[in-house]
Amino acid sequence: MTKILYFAWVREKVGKAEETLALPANVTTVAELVAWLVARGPEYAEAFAKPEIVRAAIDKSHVKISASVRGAREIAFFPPVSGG
Amino acid sequence: MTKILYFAWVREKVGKAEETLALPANVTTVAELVAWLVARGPEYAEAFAKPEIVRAAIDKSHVKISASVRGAREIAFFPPVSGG
Amino acid sequence: MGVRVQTADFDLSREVKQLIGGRTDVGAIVTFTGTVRDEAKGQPITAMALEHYPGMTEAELERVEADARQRWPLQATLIIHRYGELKPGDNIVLVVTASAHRQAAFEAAEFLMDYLKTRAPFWKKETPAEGESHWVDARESDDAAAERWKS
Amino acid sequence: MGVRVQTADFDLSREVKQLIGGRTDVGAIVTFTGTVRDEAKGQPITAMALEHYPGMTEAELERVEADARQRWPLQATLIIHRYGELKPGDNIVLVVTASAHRQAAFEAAEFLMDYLKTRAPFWKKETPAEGESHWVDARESDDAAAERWKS
Repeated sequence: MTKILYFAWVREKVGKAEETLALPANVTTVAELVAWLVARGPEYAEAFAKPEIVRAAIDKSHVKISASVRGAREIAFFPPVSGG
Repeated sequence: MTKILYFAWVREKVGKAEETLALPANVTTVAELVAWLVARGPEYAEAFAKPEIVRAAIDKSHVKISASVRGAREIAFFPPVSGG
Repeated sequence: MGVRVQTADFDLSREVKQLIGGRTDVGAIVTFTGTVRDEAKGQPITAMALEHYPGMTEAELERVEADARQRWPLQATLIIHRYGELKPGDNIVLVVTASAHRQAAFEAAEFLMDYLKTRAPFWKKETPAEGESHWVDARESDDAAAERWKS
Repeated sequence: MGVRVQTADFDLSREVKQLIGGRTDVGAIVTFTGTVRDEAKGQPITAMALEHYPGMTEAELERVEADARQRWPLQATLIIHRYGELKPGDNIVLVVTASAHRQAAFEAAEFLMDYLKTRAPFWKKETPAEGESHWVDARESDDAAAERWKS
């Protein structure tokens, strides 16, 4: 089981802050995880409508969309950061 | 009459913080003023032994050694500044 | 050294004193305070909310701080970032750097700000005087500012 | 806006609050504090005295401040410089800059420090732990720092 977190407008569009999912074996990268989520429902499709502007982190470190999700305990999706 | 001020080690070598002098007519620049002061006594000669490292100000603005002293009310001599 | 993520405000003097009070080897202390402005893109703003990713925020700020301490001879550093509801004029972020010499302190403070703006997982939502609250887009100028340290 | 030359110490928070407290158009506040270090060129220092040229000091600091305000869009600036007898750890100088954006505030604070170091008529005399008090030579690196703004 993998914990998936959503922040800011990604959270608002998905409609939840987090969920725990069993990722299928053919989901090996962040990009594949996004595609799998998009197929789950229109709220995900809307959140990832422009996947190039959604950022990801695995276990609290920034990763690229090509990163492997193997062994990940926590995967987060969020817009480009705007703090400071 | 012109007020002459000395600061830091220039003051210590000259032995006074200020004096008011009547500058002779042939003293027209800061460089000529330095030469004239040096001729006044060994304490001035020591203070201006390395004239290239002494800085000058006329009426509270930095000036070059070639600056005119005509009309100056207050002329100051001091080492390169070291504040901040 | 230190990173704090909190809803509470901070006091500049108190933080600087706690960080380096009593030390006599420090020559230069730079602080940067970021505050909420009352307008954005020409529109009046009445409030701002900052969301963040607890745990990752602290980890990223600590990484940013460690990067700075590798690049410059720093005697002390501090990063405080607030989250939650804020009003115009409120403090958002504090960065403090201390070094024997001023250039290191200045450069490290700029670096910390540039990097935390592009790496720390915070998201701003602005409430304009008229119309609906909206999420603030990341600024391209912030990416450019962080890029300049990569040479 | 403001320039003060004084023997008294200053408090960072109080000065920043007096300068921009209540304003909501400021986004970035940079402070630089210079302090007396306990060593110089490897020798322990027990005290420092700062002499200055009353009247010219204020005039030069005001000129430096006016230069900065012409170069950057600053909402507020403050320079406080102490003189007289100081001990290691004591504050010497405070520069505060406020702007809508952080880069202007950072650059202006660096500029103010670089310029006041080469133009403001202050002279430091250090008292080492052993040996006689001596005047501190101007640093060539300070001249170089000021030169970089002339492009």
